[in-house]
Amino acid sequence: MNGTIVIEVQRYRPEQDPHPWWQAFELDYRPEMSVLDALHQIRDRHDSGLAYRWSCRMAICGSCGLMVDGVPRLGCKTFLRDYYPDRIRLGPLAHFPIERDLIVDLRDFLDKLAAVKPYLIRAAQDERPSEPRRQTPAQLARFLPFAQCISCGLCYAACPEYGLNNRFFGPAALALLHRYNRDSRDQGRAERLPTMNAEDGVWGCTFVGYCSQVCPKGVDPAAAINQGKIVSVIDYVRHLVGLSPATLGQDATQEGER
Amino acid sequence: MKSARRSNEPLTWSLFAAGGLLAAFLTPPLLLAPLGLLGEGLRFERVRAFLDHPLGALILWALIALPLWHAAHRLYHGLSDLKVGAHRLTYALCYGFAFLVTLYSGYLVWFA
Amino acid sequence: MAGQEGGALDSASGTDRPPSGSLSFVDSIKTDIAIVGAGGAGLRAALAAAEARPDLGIALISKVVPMRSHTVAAEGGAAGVVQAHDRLEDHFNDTVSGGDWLCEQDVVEFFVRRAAAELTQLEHWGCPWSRQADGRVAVRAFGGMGTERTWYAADKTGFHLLTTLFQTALRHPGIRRFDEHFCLDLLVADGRVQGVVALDLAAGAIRLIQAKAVILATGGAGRVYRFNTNGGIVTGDGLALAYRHRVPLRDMEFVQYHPTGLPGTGVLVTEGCRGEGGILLNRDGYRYLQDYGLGPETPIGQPRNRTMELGPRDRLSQAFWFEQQKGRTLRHPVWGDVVQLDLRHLGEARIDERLPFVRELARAYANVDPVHEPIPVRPAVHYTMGGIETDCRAATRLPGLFAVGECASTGLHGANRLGSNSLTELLVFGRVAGEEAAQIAATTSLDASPALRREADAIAARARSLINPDGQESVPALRDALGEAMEAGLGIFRTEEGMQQTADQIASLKRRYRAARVTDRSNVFNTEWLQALELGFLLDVAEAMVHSALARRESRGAHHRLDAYRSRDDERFLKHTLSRFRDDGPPEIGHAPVTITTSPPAQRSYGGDGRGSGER
Amino acid sequence: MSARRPYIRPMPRTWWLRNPVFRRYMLREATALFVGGYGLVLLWGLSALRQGEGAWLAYLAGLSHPLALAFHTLALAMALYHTVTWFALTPKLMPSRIGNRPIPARWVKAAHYGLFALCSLVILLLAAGVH
Repeated sequence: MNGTIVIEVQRYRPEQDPHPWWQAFELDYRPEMSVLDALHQIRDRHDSGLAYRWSCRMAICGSCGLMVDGVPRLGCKTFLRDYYPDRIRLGPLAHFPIERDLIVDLRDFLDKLAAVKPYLIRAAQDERPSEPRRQTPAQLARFLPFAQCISCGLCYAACPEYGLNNRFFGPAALALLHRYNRDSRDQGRAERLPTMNAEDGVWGCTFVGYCSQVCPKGVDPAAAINQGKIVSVIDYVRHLVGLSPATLGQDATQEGER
Repeated sequence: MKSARRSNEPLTWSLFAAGGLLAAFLTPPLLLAPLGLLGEGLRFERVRAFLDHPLGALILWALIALPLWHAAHRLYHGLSDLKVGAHRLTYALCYGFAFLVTLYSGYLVWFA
Repeated sequence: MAGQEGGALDSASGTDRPPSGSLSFVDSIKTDIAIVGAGGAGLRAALAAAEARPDLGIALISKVVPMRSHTVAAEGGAAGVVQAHDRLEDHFNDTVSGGDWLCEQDVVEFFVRRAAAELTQLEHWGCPWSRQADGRVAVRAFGGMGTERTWYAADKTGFHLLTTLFQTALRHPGIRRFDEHFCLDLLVADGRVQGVVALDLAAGAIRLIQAKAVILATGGAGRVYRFNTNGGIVTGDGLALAYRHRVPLRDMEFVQYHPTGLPGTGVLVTEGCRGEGGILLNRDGYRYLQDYGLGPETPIGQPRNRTMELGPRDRLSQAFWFEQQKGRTLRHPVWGDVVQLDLRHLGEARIDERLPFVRELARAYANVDPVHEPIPVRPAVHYTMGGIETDCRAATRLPGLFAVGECASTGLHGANRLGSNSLTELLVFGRVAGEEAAQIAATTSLDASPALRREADAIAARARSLINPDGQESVPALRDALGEAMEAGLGIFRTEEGMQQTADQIASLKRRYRAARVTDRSNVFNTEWLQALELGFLLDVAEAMVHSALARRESRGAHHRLDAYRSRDDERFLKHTLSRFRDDGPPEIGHAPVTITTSPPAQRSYGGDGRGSGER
Repeated sequence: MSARRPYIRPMPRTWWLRNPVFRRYMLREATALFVGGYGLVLLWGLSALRQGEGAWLAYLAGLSHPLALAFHTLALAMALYHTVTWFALTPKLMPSRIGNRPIPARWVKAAHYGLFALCSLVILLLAAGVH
C-alpha cells in the first residue's frame, strides 16, 4: 500500500523567475497523509526553499488554501489517498497575485472583509452593559452559519466574477456582511446598505455558486449574497418612493426578534 | 472599492428573475405544445379570444417580454464573462433589445 | 473604501519600495504601543488601549494574519461565574486546587472577579455564545470545575472569540496592523524597552518599530514537542525574546498534556466532549479513571463535576500513562497506543449542536464518526503553563514590557491549568496590559536615538548571519531531534536521569544549531530562514523548561516524577521556579515565593473524595 | 524597500473551459438564448394573430417546419436545464423556516417540481383544446 506519489508544485520565486513554473517531486506515500503533510515532506527532504503558509493543520486557521488539481482546497483537509496513485498538481490560490510559490497576496481580500463593517452596530448605548443581552437559539441560528468563515480565501479563488473584476467585494466579505445584518443584536443594516447596493456589492455576483461548493466550513456565501440582492431590491424600491433607509435597521431587529 | 454608487441592477435583476421564474415553470410545456400537440387549443378564434380577455392579454405580454429581459440579463453578464465587447455597448444592446420587444409586444397586445 | 472605518486597520504596505537587494536597510516607524502577537491576548490589549486613549498609535505586529493566530483553535470554552448558585470563591478554589497551590492567589482572585465582565463584554461585541432556550448564555461543565461555568460557542469558542476581537478591532483607526511581520528582537536601552525590530516577511524589509511600551502576546511554545495540539506557529517567540533580555521565565517545567488529542496528528478534541458527557474507555471498554482516584464511576450520560472524566487534565493524562504501562490501551498499527473517547450515547442531534467541529475533525483526521464509533485519543502536549513572569498588572521586570496570554506567567494557572481558564485569562489580562501600556504611553516620550538605530542594524545583521548555505546541520532534523528529546525526558512523567539526558541533548542541539544550514538568500517569504529563527527560539525555551524541571525535586501538577521525588513537597517547593538566560551555558535557576491569601495548601482531591469545591 | 514582485495571472477568455463547474454555469447562462428565443417565437405568433387567421395559420405551419421543430427540440432541452438549475438555486434565495426549524431545501425543491407538473398539465390540456 505504501508506495510513492508524484506531486507537482507550481513555483515562483520573484527574485529569480520571470514566470511561475512546475516542479515535480516523488514522495513517500502514506494513506493518512494530507496535502499539507506532503508539502512538509517536500520542504524537509527535497527543497527547503519551497514557500507556503500553514499553521493549525486542523482546518480552522485558514492559512493553507491552495489549488489542488485546479480546485480550491485547504491543504490540511485534503488527503493524498483521494488522488493516489495519480499525480497531484498544487498551485497557489487562483485570482490572487502570487507572492512566491504557493503564497498569494491576500491584502485585497482582507481589506474587503474589513470594509463591510463586520461588527455590531447599535443605535444607542446599551442599557445594561454589565449584563449579556438575550438571544434565543432561533435568533442565533439565523446568522450562525454565516459566522463560520475562516477567511481562507477559497471562495475568492472559486469566484470567476472576482477573477474578472477584483473590485467586486466577493463571497466571504458579503457573507460576513450578511452575518451581521442577520444578528438580532445588530442595528447597522442601513449603514451596510451602500456596500450591498453598489455595482461591486451584491450586484457583482452572477450566482455561479462555486464559492459555496468549495467553502470548507459550509458558509454558503452564494446564498448570503443572493438573499442580499432581495434586500437591495427592496431598498431600491423604498429609495424610489422616497422612504428613508434608516428605518431598515429597525426592521432587521424586529425581524430577528420575531 | 472607491465608490459605493447605487447600482440600477435591482431593476433589471427583478425583471430577469421574474422572467426566469416564468420560464422555469412555463417554457418547457409551452415548447412541448407545438411539438406534435397542436390541438384544438390553438384554433385562431380560441387564441384570439384569449388575447381579447384583459387577463389573457397580460399573460401573453408577460410570456413574451419577461423571458426577453431574462435573456438580456444573462446575455449581458455572459458577454462580460467572455470578455466580449465594451460593457456600455453590450448593456445598451441587450437591455435595449428587451425594452424594444417589451414596447412592441405591448403595442401588439393592447393597441393593435 | 472611502470614508469607512474599515480601511483604518490596514496592513503596512505603504512603505514598499523597489527591490534594493539588501536586507540590512532598516525602515523606522514610531508609535506609542507595540503589541507583538495578534491572537486573543494581543487583540484584547489593542482594544483596551484604543478604548482608553483613542489618540494612541498602536502597532499590532503578528507573524501571521491575526485570524490565523492559535487562539482560533481553542474549542471548549471560557470560564466565568454567571449562574446564580455559583460563587466567585468556588471558581477561586477550583483554580487554586487545580493548580496544586502554586497559583498566585491574589492574581486568581483578581481574575475570577473580572472573568464574567470580560465574557459579557465579548457578548456586547457580538460573540455568538451558545444560548439557553430563554436566550440567556449557556454554560457547560469542564474538567476540574466544581460547577458549570464554562461559556462556549459550540466547540469553536476560540475561533468565535478571536473573530469577534479581530472584527471589533477594525473599528479603531489607531490600531495599525503589521501582518506577517516576524519580531526578531526587543530594543532595550536605558534600562527599559524602547520598541522592537521586525522582519516584514513579504517585503523582506526589516523595520524598527519604536514604542513607549511593548506588549508580548505571542502564545505558548508547544512546538518544542513533536506530538502536540498546537499550530505550527506556536514556537515560543515572545518567551525567548524576553528571556534573552534576562527577563525571568517562571514555572517553565509545567507543560500541560491534554488528555484527548487525536493520535497521529495531535489534533485537539475538546474537553467539552467530556463536559457534555463523553466517557473514556480502555481496551476492555472499562472506564479506567475510577482506578486513579477520580471515581466512583458516574452513570453514563450523567457527568458529575470534578469526577471521573471531569477530573483535571494532569490527572487524566497521568492515568493514560499508567494504563499504557499496564498494557490496557488499544494498539493501533499507525497511531500507537490509544484509549477511546465515547460520545455515542449523546446522540446525533446533541453532537451536531454542541460538538459539530469535533465530529468534523474526527471524521477527517481519524476516519471515525463519533455518532457511531468511539474516537481514538491519547494525551498530547497542549499548553505552556509557565511563561514570562508578570505581576497582576501584566508587567514584567523590564520597565515598559508587558506580557499576556500563554506566553505570560501571571501566576493564574500554578502547576496545572484548568481547561477554559486560559481564554478568559487572555481577556482579563489582555485588557489590563492594554490599559497599563496606554498609561505608560501617556507619560513617556520617544526620543530619536541614533543608538537605537545602530542596535537595530546589529539585530538585523545577527539575524541575517543565520543564512548560511555552507552549514552542516539540517534545521528540520534539529527540530525533530528537539521534539523527541523533550518527549523522552520531559513527558507526562519524569526522572532525574531522563531530564538530565534531555538537558544534555538540548545543549548539544544548541551547539549544532550554530552550524545550521540555511540556503535561501532571497527576501520574499524566506520561510527557510524563518524556520531557522524559530528553531533558535524553541531551543532557548526548551532549555528553560528542562532546567526548571530538573530543579523541582518534587511532584506537583503537571510535573510528576517517578524517581525519589514522587510526592508534593510544600516545605521545600511551595515556590516558583525562575529561569534566567545566560549566554554561555544553561540558565540560572532561582526561586520566588508563592502568594497565598486565603487558601493554604491542602490535599488535592477529586471524585468521591473531592465532591464539588462548592460543597465543601 | 521591498523585493516583492507579485505575479498576476491573466484570466483568459476561455477560463470557463477549465472546470466542469464553470462549463455547467456557462451552459446554464446559455439557456437564456433559447428562453429569449422562444419569446421571439411567441412574438412572431402574436404578430400573426393580430394580422388575421391566414397569418396565424401560416405561423402554425411555420412551427411545423423541420427547422422549427429542431429549434423547439433543442430549446426544450435547454429550457428543462433552465428549470432544473433554477429550482436548484431558489431554496438558497429564500430560506424559509417554520418556527425555529428551517424548511429543508429539498422540500422547497419538491414543491417547485409539483407546481411545475401542474403548470405543464394545464398548458398541455389548454393546448389540446380542453376547456
